[in-house]
Amino acid sequence: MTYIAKPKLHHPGLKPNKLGFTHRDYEGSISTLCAGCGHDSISAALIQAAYELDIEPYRVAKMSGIGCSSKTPDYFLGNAHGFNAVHGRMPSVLTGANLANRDLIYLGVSGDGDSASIGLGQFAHCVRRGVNMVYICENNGVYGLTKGQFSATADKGSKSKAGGTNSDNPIDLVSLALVLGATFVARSFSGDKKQLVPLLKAAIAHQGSAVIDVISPCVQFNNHAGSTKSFDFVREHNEAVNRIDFMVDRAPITADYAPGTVQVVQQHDGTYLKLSKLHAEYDPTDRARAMAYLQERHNAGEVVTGLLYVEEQANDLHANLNTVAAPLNRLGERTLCPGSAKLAALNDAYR
Amino acid sequence: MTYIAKPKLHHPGLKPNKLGFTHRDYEGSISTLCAGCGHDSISAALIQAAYELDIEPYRVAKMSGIGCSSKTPDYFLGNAHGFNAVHGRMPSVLTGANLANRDLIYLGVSGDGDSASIGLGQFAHCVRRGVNMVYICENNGVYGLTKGQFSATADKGSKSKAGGTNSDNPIDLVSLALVLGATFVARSFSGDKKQLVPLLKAAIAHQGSAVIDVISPCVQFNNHAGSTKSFDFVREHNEAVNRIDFMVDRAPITADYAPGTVQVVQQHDGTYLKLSKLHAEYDPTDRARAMAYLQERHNAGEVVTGLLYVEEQANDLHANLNTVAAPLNRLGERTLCPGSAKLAALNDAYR
Amino acid sequence: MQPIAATNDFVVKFANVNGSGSASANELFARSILRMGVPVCSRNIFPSNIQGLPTWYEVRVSGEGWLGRRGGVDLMVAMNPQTWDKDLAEIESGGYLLYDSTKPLTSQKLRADVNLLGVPLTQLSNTLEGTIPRERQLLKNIIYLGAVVQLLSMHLETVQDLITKQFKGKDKLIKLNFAAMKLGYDYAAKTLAGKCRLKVEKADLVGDRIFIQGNDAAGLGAVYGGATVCAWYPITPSTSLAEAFTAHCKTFRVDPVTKKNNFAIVQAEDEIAAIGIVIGANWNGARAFTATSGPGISLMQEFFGLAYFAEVPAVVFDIQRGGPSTGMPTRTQQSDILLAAYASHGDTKHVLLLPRDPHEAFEFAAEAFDLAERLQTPVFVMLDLDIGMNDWLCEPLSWDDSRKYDRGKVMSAEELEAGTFFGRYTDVDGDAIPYRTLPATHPSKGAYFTRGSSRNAMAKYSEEGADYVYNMQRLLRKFETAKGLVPAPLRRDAKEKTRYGAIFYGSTSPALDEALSHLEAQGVHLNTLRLRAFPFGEEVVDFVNAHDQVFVIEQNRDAQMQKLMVNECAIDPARFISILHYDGTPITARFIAAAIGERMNVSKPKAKEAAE
Amino acid sequence: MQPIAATNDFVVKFANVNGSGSASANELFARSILRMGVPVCSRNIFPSNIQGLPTWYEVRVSGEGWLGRRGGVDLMVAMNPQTWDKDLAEIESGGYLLYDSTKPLTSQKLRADVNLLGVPLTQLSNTLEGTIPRERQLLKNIIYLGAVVQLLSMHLETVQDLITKQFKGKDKLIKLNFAAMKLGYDYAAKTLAGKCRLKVEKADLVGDRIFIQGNDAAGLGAVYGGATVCAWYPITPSTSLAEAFTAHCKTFRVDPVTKKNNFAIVQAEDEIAAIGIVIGANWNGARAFTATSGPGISLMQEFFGLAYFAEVPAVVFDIQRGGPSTGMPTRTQQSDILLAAYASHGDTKHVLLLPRDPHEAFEFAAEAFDLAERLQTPVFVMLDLDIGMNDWLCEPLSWDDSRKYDRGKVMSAEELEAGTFFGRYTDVDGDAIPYRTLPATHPSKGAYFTRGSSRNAMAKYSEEGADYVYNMQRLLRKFETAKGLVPAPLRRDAKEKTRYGAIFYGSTSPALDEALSHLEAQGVHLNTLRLRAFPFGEEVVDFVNAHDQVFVIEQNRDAQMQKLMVNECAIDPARFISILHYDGTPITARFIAAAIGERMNVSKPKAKEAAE
Ligand SMILES: Cc1ncc(C[n+]2csc(CCOP(=O)(O)OP(=O)(O)O)c2C)c(N)n1
Ligand SMILES: Cc1ncc(C[n+]2csc(CCOP(=O)(O)OP(=O)(O)O)c2C)c(N)n1
Ligand code: SF4
Ligand code: SF4
Ligand SMILES: [Mg+2]
Ligand SMILES: [Mg+2]
Repeated sequence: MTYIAKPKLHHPGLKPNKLGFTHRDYEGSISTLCAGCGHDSISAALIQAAYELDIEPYRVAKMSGIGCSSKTPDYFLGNAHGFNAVHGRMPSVLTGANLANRDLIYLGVSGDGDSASIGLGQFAHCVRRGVNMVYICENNGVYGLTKGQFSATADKGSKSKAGGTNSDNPIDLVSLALVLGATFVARSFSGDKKQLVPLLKAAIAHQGSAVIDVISPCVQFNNHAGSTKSFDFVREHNEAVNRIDFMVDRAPITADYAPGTVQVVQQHDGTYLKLSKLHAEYDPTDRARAMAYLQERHNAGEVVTGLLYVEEQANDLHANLNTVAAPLNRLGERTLCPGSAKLAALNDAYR
Repeated sequence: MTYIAKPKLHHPGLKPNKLGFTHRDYEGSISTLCAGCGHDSISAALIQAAYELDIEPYRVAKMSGIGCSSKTPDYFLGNAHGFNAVHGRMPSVLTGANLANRDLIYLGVSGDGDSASIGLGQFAHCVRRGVNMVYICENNGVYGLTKGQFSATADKGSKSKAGGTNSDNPIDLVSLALVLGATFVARSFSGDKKQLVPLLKAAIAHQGSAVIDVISPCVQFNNHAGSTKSFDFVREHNEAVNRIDFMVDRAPITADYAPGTVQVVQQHDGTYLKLSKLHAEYDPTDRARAMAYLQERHNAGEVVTGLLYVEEQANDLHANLNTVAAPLNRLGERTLCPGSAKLAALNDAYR
Repeated sequence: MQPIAATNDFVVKFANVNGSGSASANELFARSILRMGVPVCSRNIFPSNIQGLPTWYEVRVSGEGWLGRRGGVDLMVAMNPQTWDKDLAEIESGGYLLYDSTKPLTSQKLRADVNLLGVPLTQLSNTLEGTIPRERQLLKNIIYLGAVVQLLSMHLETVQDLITKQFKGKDKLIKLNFAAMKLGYDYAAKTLAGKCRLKVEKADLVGDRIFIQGNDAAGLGAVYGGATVCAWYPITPSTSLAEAFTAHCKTFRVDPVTKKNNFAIVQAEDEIAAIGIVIGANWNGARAFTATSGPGISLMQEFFGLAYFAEVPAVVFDIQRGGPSTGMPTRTQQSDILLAAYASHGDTKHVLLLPRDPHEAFEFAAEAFDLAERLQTPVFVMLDLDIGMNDWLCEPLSWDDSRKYDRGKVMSAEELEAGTFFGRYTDVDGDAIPYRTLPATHPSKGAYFTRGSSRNAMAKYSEEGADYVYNMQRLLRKFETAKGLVPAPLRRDAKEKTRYGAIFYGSTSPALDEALSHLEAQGVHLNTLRLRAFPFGEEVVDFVNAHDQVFVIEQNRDAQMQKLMVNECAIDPARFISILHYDGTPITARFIAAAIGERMNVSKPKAKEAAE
Repeated sequence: MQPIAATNDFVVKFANVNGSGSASANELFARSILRMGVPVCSRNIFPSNIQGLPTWYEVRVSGEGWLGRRGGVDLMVAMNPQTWDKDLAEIESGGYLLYDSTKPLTSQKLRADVNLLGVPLTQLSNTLEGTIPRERQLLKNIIYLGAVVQLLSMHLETVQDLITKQFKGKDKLIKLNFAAMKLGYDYAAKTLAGKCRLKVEKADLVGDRIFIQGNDAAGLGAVYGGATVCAWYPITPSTSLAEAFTAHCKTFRVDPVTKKNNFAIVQAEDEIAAIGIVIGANWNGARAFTATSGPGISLMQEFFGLAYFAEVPAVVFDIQRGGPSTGMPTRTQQSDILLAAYASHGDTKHVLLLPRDPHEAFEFAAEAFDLAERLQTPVFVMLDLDIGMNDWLCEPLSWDDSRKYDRGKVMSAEELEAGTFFGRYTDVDGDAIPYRTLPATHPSKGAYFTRGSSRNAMAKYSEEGADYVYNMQRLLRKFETAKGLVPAPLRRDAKEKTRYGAIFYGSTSPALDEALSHLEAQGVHLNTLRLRAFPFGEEVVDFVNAHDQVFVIEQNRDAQMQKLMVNECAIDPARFISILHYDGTPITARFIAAAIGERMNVSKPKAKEAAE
């Protein structure tokens, strides 16, 4: 039995979406994060994206690790199950959940410590397997919940609030995702909802490993001068390569745009993304050049954002494993248990 | 007290190096690997490189994880200490050893399972910290010691001996090392000693994280048709971008070479590498383009080998930590213990 | 010195070099004897290496049906020069040594009380036409097999039948093997006639029993138990369990129409990811498991604590090997008991199942999934290398088609829709087992947040001491409930009344059965209790109270199971006497009988094997 | 209802919101009382969160010098509306509640037996000129401090001195704080005169004791102990230990001339890497350590087994918190005892040190490095959040300059050159501790291969059962040697002869001391044994044998230390009675006295706190 969720009664003011849900139906419990924390803006963007995509709120599984960022799944989509796993291990738990039921939308929410420090190995392997998910790293360059130590994404030379300087090379999750074969790779900024929401929508529509690195300043421990993850720094150095204008089910007519200003990408699920190019030469379907470009711009001190790479015909782990269409968690005893007769025959083979 | 190792008496036939050691002084116990295993050729190349560099055999620390490849440190430099740690964790053990005594040469020997599967996180973080070492991955695309399952470096579509096909994206340790800021990155082939020995020598001379991915076929489980790690496949698809002709202490005169055919690189320790370019356009000092190039050639089915990237002025972890010149394991009590007087003063601060 | 004369009661050991292809020939030998209706047990002793190191295959022929290792060797087939001395030393006085006599014995050690059986294997193999060296190398194994078959007066046909079956279709190979067999057989008949007094005599003592490895049976049990997700990382001796599951899934779980898989198997990047996948899948309602060994159990610790505290089902097969650390990867031990029972930091307790052989491995494997879902907690199936990777003669596998999976307390959409109360960590039924919901069950009811941090009965985050204590005490009560659900220990009383008891578990069982009969023969009577699971029910306490002294026989150094009994049943340790065998080889009847006999002052030579 | 009247013997609790800057004001309060010569103990109860959740600071003023939590509150400073009800409920009958009376109390619960002390904090703070809202928010804390200082008749000057010291140089800040203080002080003097009968009276009861956190002391101990390498991964409550080590190194370990560091600190990517670095550094002859908590101990399991089996020194500080899993990250517990003692798969045993307070934390920290190198094995210093993250009043730290580090059995180049026998795993001295060499000691002698797999006494790889058993039995004997080296348990006998004993350890100590005196007052006498390390020496067995019943007081659910004693000393569990407190708050004297009293049938109300 499947349901179409029944929207609750709402203040007339709230505008319902196609399924009749209002924004409020996508909210969760009240955030316990610091006032002004970038992570809360990302939660808001997720709520917005889910609302605009007319997703049934409960058909989402919210997975996370440990950290301030990993607490956020409690603060959106209150009607969806959530799993706050152990530190750095969300990717494996998400993979398992996804294997058990391929029909849900999997949102993996993590932090830079959770993903790039302790969780780097799991992040990498989850991505290279093409698990169908949206992996969101709420990247503030520090361990917020443990009070502001550098994480592995902190830039070399970046200053800590305590005054220390980071001397290790930073781990750029976006470059990593590209090297590992992620089929949807983007970077955004918690302070730029106009860019973030469409990216999240496109990522959710993407049927494969979608990785979004969202710079999300920690107002408590990493929003000072000398930090490369502060609101000011990111605003000043943000270089968007493109902007997703809309996502539709039919190929949009692009004739009326100046050549080289628009790019249309069709995703596996059939939807089309219309991208306005902000950097004429940037092509988000060329993995090799994307990697080189990111490296160059990073050296130039820029924070490159936008849809950095998308593979039009992505495959996910279930395709590779050739699993049945029905969710494995719904298969009944009759499908699963070969029964006594087969066993009797099998015994002979062992005699 | 420091020694100059006393060479043993040898058959007149064996030619001694500058320190008076013969090839035999760099050997270890007899290999227990399969006849024809690529790993044994790498051990031989290491012995050759150490002999040619006139290294004091005992001033090396041989670190490894678990696997056939990780067994090999037992088979070379018998007068050096070795540490066969646990699976995938050699990088951290090597880092600790290096912190304790910066004066030794650290050889990290690992396998593709050890480095790219279970050990990916440690590999990545060890490299990004710039630990001064030579990290050698003896890459055969399978778990040899556990009888031939695919490892994380197995190419997508590659066939297993049992007939299975790998469906995950491969992890390319070379691209990864580049993304992570390794300051010396190379790839070679166990079957090409002429290329491998000079690379190992240059890597040992390099004062930072040197990563060498050596394709090393597993004759037992991954040397069949359909494997992209077989001797035949690598021989056919090997594309060397350059060749290290020699390493000297003074800048070599390159005037007499056709322009664009030779490149000279000076390393931190002062040594110069003379590279013959095999691909005129390839520049091993440009990280961004190296990444793009590798990606493109890999898509074209090539196995790119040679010195892929080198940073002329590399820094190592000790430089970043500003540690004293003397090895920490030699510091005496007088340097380490502040003593009772200081403690008495300190007590006051807690009253 | 009298040559040993024995019929259907002796031990043959093959000493080979690994990678030389001896395995199939040796197994052929064992199976042939079974075909002759005589019980055998076989054990493969192999190195942690792929080629060139020593490997042994030990076959015990026992008309009486003893399936444990006996200890000692009556006929040694010494094909490995490296281990000649060691192999020679192991032979019983009056025993036999078969060797390659192509070159005369010169430097080799010899023993006056050991009878030499020389067969010029190399020379004979060279007479095989149209073969290349590598083939001849392999066929040498078949040649010595032929000789052994003759020396033990076995049926040549039986062996030939098996060869024909094995190489079905490959006629050239069959002919070649037959030829090789015959070379050895004829040579022995001609030149060694009457030299060997060991004999296999046709009998009918095997019945419908099967010859199977524990990992194979357990993998099959997981298929029957309804596992759909398997995540694993290769490690000896557990690898073959995941591989068996894969093979059986390909046979039984591929949709005949769509050719799609009703299962998902992921070779994870390591053990931490493997257990993470298993927990994620179970959380989402699929039966999922992993198989590993000691090092994996160590790495999975943090996740075990999460599953225990957040109450997520999980099934873990621990094929125990010699620890600590990398230890002895290809040797057997029962030394992960305490780490599994108390896995992870903080106060935890976990369910362990203790199968005695492949038959029980199959049953407990299937059972484990019911228990994990019923109790919403990890369940460990504690196998070891001996059961897992050796072929055991055991009862055929059986399945009751009327049996239904117990999916535990999972709330349906209908129940939620009907407004049935749902509080994730509330003890509604008084058995301390709460109800759970699966993701996306109902649009607006039943969603909750799973976490490893403290929470109240309604699964809301809480740092209140009282909320924390409520859950911790409920978890204790849940463990009490588990006592009534896990397989109970089995008691067997001696013929005569006795004040002495023995407790044992797992792969120790066959050796113990035999040791008991030896002891009985010497007038030593013991009642026994075979543990089959942790937590322990009242039976354990009752058994101990019913005896003055209880021997606890284990294959580890620190008497881990005994400690667990003392801890959990508040038993006075003074009641126990530990009998510990932990050198990595399977425990033997001789060792047990000697160790117990000694302590009961029965004069009997102490067994060679290492122990405390 | 009589208002509570007490001098130098009461409990004040501040209920705040975290991130509101109350910490420094509250600590100022505690230190001021110490300055007045009156002992205090303080405990910080904070959430696993950065801003906006409840946090408490509890200060016990005790002229008698009791340093454990007492339980109950006499004066509650209720600054957090979220927790008003809970806070109100905690107040003793006749106790006091100080609150912000700017707005009249309307909806709030009240209690007839609790005396209200209203201070219009917000209103008063608004009168502070030239301040921005955020500053006024912070200064509110100083205002209530001023009021409390007046109500408890404390010396205003003492507090002012501390403020001056704290803000040295920042005159504007000092003036502002003085002004705020005065606002609260004067308001209380004017409107609440005589309302509060709690009093702090100058005394001379503190002596030369210091007020310090265990993690700070342990970090300093590591510096004195000669640690040069620290690898760690942030986790509450251990983070401040690594941070303290860093700070002290910057003070004491930077070369005055070259400005280079005589230390190396790496914030690793996770706990597995941290312990790997520690093992690598120790293997190479540097004293190295890590600091972590439960989850880290779980993740490090595999490496602990390697260090145990390969015999590599390592020092691990486990600052225990509420488990299992993520559990209660900001609460205290003693629940990693079993996991640490038997860490890793296979048969293992590890050395544990059990400091009672920051003073011992300093001593044992330094001691741990000697033990680790002497025994060539991991040594765990088992702290907990209560000791680690709270300021404790304890004896000043001291160091004997004549003391020399014990670097253990390390062979020198000279010895090797002289041809002294070296066999890495050979028991030369009969104490089962082998000799080791450091890498690059000698050009041609003493090199060996370190591995976690089985080997013989000469460190050569071996799969021989006998070689394996030799090392495993030697490891057991080495653990026997350890018994003579670790800090012995301390016995203290009651005034009167008694058949009852009590065993305890770590942070339970101060509460237990107090409980004993309560019980004594009721005629209940107990001899006590304070454990300071594992393995246990004979003292434990002797102590238990000397009593009919022994209470074991622990801060965990499963009586982990009691299990360890039963296991390792073969003691009949019936001799023990466990007193368990595990709701995450530090155990109190009231709880212990009540729990023991109850079992000894002394009529006494059972304490509120959760326990078994
Ligand atoms: C195994 C383990 N180690 C350490 C911790 C402590 N810890 C909690 S959150 C965290 C880091 C969080 O950083 P990040 O992922 O960047 O999240 P943020 O708080 O910055 O959003 C750490 C180290 C833990 N919970 N578990
Ligand atoms: C924690 C742990 N998991 C699994 C194993 C089993 N194991 C031993 S070697 C190995 C893989 C080795 O592969 P690789 O590193 O590629 O080395 P190779 O043998 O191919 O040279 C595995 C999985 C182990 N020893 N430890
Ligand atoms: S500490 Fe930083 S990351 Fe955590 S909630 Fe506060 S602002 Fe956000
Ligand atoms: S199995 Fe493969 S990797 Fe291992 S030794 Fe043999 S050939 Fe080499
Ligand atoms: Mg962060
Ligand atoms: Mg490999």
